[in-house]
Amino acid sequence: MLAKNFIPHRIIFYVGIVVVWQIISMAGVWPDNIFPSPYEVTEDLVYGASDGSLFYGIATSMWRLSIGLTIAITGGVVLGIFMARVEAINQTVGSLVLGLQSIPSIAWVPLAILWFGLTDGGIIFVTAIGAIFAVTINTYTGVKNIDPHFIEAARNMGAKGSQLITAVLIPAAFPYMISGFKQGWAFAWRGVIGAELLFSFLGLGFLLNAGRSLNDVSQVIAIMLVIMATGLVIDSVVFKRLENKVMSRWGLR
Amino acid sequence: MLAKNFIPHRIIFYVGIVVVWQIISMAGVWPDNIFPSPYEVTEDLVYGASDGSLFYGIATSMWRLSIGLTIAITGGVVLGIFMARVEAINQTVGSLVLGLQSIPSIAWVPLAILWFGLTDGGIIFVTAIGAIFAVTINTYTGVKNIDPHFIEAARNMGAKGSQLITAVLIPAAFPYMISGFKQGWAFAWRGVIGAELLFSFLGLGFLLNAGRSLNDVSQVIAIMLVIMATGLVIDSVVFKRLENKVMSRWGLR
Amino acid sequence: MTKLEAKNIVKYFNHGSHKLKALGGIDLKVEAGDFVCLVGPSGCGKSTFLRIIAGLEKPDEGEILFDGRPVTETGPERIMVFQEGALFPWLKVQDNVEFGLKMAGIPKEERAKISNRYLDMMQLTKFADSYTYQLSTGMKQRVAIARALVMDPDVLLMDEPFAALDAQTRDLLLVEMQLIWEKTKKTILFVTHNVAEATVLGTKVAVFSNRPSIIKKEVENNSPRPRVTEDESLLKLQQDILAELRPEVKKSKA
Amino acid sequence: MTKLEAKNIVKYFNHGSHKLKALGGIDLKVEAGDFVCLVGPSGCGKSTFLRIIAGLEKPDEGEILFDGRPVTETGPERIMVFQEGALFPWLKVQDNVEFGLKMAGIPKEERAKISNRYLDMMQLTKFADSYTYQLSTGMKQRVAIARALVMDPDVLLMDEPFAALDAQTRDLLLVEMQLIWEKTKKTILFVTHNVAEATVLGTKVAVFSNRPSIIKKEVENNSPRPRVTEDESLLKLQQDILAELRPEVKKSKA
Amino acid sequence: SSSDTAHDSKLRIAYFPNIGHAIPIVGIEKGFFQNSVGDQIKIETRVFDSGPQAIESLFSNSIDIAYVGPGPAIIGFLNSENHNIKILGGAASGGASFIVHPNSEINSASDFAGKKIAAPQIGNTQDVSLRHYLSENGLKTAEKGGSVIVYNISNPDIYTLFVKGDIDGAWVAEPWATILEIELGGKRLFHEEELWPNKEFASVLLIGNADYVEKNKEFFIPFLNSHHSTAAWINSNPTETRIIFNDFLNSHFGQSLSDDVVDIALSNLVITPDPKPNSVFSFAERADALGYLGRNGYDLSGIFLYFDINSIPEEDT
Ligand SMILES: Nc1ncnc2c1ncn2[C@@H]1O[C@H](COP(=O)(O)OP(=O)(O)OP(=O)(O)O)[C@@H](O)[C@H]1O
Ligand SMILES: Nc1ncnc2c1ncn2[C@@H]1O[C@H](COP(=O)(O)OP(=O)(O)OP(=O)(O)O)[C@@H](O)[C@H]1O
Ligand SMILES: [Mg+2]
Ligand SMILES: [Mg+2]
Repeated sequence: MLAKNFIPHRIIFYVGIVVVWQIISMAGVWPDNIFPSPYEVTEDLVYGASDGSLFYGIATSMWRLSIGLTIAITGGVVLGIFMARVEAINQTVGSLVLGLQSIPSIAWVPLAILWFGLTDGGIIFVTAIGAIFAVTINTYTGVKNIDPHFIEAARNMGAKGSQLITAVLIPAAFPYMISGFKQGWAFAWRGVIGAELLFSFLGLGFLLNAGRSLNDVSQVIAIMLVIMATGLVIDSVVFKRLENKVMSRWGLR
Repeated sequence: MLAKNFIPHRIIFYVGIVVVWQIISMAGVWPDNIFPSPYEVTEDLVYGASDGSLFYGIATSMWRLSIGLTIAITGGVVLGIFMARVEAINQTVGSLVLGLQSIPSIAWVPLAILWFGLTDGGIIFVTAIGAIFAVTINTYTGVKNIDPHFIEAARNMGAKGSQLITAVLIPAAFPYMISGFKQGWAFAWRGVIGAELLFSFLGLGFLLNAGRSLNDVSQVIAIMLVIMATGLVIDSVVFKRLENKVMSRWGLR
Repeated sequence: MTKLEAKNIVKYFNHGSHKLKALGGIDLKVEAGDFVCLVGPSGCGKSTFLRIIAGLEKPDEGEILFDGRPVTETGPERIMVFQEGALFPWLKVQDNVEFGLKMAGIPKEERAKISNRYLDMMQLTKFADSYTYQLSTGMKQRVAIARALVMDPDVLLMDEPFAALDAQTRDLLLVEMQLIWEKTKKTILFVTHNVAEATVLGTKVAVFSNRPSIIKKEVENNSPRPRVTEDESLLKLQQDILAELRPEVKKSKA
Repeated sequence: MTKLEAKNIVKYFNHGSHKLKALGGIDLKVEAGDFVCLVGPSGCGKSTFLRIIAGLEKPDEGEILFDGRPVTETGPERIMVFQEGALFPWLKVQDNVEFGLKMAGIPKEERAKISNRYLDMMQLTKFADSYTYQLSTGMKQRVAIARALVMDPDVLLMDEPFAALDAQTRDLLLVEMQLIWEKTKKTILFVTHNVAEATVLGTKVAVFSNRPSIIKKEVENNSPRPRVTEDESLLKLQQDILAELRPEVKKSKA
Repeated sequence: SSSDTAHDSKLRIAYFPNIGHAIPIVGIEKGFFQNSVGDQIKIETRVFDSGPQAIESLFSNSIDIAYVGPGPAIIGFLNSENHNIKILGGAASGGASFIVHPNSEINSASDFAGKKIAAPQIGNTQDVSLRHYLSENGLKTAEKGGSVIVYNISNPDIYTLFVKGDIDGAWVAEPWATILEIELGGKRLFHEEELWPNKEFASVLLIGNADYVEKNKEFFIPFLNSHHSTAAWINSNPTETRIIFNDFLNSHFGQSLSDDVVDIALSNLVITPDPKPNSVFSFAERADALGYLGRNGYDLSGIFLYFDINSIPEEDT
């Protein structure tokens, strides 16, 4: 089957949303100052784009994101594999990770400020800790769900230790891991924005907070749209491709 | 293989952490106000337990969690299945969900207040929207990764529409979905706490916020420990069991 | 009455950069009540052909007519026994066998009655409550056969169902299959790589050529039943079929 | 010299509430260079026995001695061809075949040289770059055989490797197997449900009883090689073996 | 913490983007502060919007001095190592009001029963004042079994709730009080200073790391001097102050407030370097009565660190 083109569907869908939004805002259920129209939001976007602050914000956030996410993915994969293969680690370190992950990013912010000061380090800490869990648990599930025959065959043919991990566990668990990366990325992105919002320290999160501080709802929604759009672009440029590649290799598409 | 008992490992591990923590805090690397000792934290816990505020907080948060999580799981499973099976939905609603999920919970709070006011409804909204993504994407991945032979065999034997979903897609994707539930639960738990923190409206998140507002780090850490512990208990009582059951049924353990 | 008709079925597959022509134009007519055995070299496209009849795969050219109507979808009147089992790991053996009945909305007690009969026939009664990972390969194959038989379809599409069975179990099942077929007069398409098996079962044996495969020869087989593997009367037929097959395998080796 | 010795191997499996005794005390001595074929009813424990020798499963009683030392782990000197393929779906056919060589650290060019030889032997050269889901069942089985052969192990454990192959391909491979064995004097344990195959290949055929299984009989086979399926001289042996097997299958039916 | 001493040639100042913080805003924007410390000292600024964050930053040595309300100032002092965070001066007095919703039917304290009232976060200046006021008037909050529901929620969220009519009143600082009044038709029931002796209370204080300022007197005293003169400048140039404030908002957030709002807000508070020590002490008593200062009592001795801005520093309580 050839990939069908869904761009028209998407366009209709999103245009539909904007139209409904405009209708609601014109109906005047809520006053303009708390429920702006699409037009006002677009105005804010154009303004932010023309003075460059939007692009600078995106770049700053992306930079922090990439470091935080790298840490989260590396740590999450290693931890996930060890948790799946060594029950003692699962029961000790693994349980601690699960516990740590119940804690919302906002709750980390005070400690991050105390421990790292008002630095990028603090923001990256909050980002990484927000994302590592999704990677860990997906890697763990992936490795746990590997068809035992694969592992047996590999062991039988002499794969051991790190060879077993790189040549079998990681590729066999890869469909799950991608799902972990996708989520890790989304949570890291949230984490960056959330941390910037609370640290009030450049980036898209800062712009969001600025809008909020001045009660400029249309600015808030404009930045939320930018956050979403950036998220979607990354998702489709990086992760969808990775996913399609792996799926077709496994004969699942 | 019989399940080995890992309780001693756990005890040693956690006692070890407390001991190291106490040693660091006695070594005085950081002052007490940014790195309190386990003793101070325990004091705060005992105090919170003895005046009942801790238990009341846990109960309130759990109640909100259960509603938010139910919504997230139901919605996430339905959405995940449709995204995996109907590419047009994946490309439209699915992409919107992905986008929405890039937005940190904090950013939802103003809108939640606008739409729901300062009610439990607002907190539940933030909770559900924080968790639905993990469920959706894991269900999606699970359904996408179902061995196509299962679906073919089922269709061949006359399974159609909702039958196909309940009799094949859901059970076949269940190992992934459990991982989604686990994550959904963890993110819902985060969501509740985060929302309570911002709504400042009873619950553990409120207690955490009170600690932060008064710059009382040992109170903050005490509440974080309670959040973690509650998370761990739920995880091992509910989700570990579910997981073990499914895994052994699939012959993966 | 013609039950099934394959008209010039062509099927391509992508292998990286190049296209592989698997089926080169299969023509086959199957009358109601026929028991057609398909033989051919490994990888020639027998499974693909059955999958197309089942409606699981679309041909690139040609069409399948079922009772005169073109096949576009799967249907419970054409039930397949998959070469690689495809049992559901989340169901117990008995529930696997009853799956199709449950889909058809048949009540529990009746399902149990039907499935017990076939579990017994397949010597699996003791394992009714086991999960599939607890079975040996041959046992799984027997579950897959039972799962198809309970459906009592118009057309049975069986893809090497006896491949993992020991000779004795297979002999028992060869007898059972003939009984079932005679009793119900089902239309059966049966892929096998065992020529003796093909001559024991079939009213007709269709020999596939090598890729891109066509049906090279159809051999009628009217020997009296019940037949068994050792029947001397089948020997001549087997020799004929093997003679047709041998050059095909050589070609595929080349 | 005794290469392998199984001493009173007993194995239980849990099936829900009840325990199933699969192996009831297997004793078997395999000399270096022996080619032992194992036959027995479906589900009697042949695969389980091979898995225990490979070190993939622990017996509940008894032990396996390899060159006099007890087996506790898997090792590249005992390579298994799994009954259900277990090919790696993320690797191309050629990479699947080379997997063990890569694990052993053999350089790329040398790997390619070795694997090409076996791909050719298995008639898979054209599919070297395909993924496993693009193969037919019989082709997968051939990949699995090639993957084991390239490892050139001391002991080859083959679990119904030819089950999904058509008669002709199988005949070709029966010749190849005998050649390989004669040239390398490997020790081979070969599970099959095809008695003719067992008599063509084996220096010895071991007949398993029904569950809880023991080795009921060992038949020596010194007919001259190369042997082919049609050899009249093997007929008597086959009759003997079938005579041993028949009551076992009956029992398992009861 | 590894770079404790590396910043000695820097002065890192934190403040909020509120009109009550006019001194640092004007001092920075007009260059008064930079002029006072000279070229050798680099001034770095951080704009926050919550007291706890400012205190955390002081604790983690990310900033040196901060402009905050009395609540965070007291909590910072009590929780800091060796009570090292001290009040160094004042920045504003007054400037909070109780605004009621037009439909709320609140005309006096006696109408509060059963109403929903909002204040910013727990322990913040307005929160303490609100809760104190309620208990003065014999009212209990819902969590203590009373009838008044107090929401602790951020100023922008108070705005939203006010629009929706979900709250009956809010105790907020400037400029929020004026925004609610002018933009949303809220009624200013009273100015908080009316409840204080002499109608004055510290609402913004200058706090800082005592070790740091002691060590860096040579430029800190000139800075403090400038802090005082900036206050005087603001009081004599209110219009220009409004322009500077709005420019600051614009450059920082890309948005500004209406001139009216800023003018009224500014006129509702007093910009003064006097920390009004008595109001700080009674504030601490009120916070303590609410249980905000810990379970073991509190001791504010040494919270004020005064410098003679003409030269020699001295200590006082
Ligand atoms: N999904 C697929 N993608 C690519 N190629 C495929 C696919 N399925 C089958 N093929 C190719 O089509 C050809 C026929 O395959 P098929 O499984 O029908 O053979 P078969 O006759 O059933 O063989 P066997 O006896 O070994 O089971 C093979 O060459 C195989 O490589
Ligand atoms: N993992 C398992 N859990 C439970 N029971 C098992 C398991 N593996 C095998 N068995 C049981 O052990 C018995 C022997 O199985 P095994 O696969 O060894 O049979 P086999 O002789 O190889 O059969 P076949 O010829 O059908 O492949 C069977 O009854 C099977 O149900
Ligand atoms: Mg096939
Ligand atoms: Mg077996």
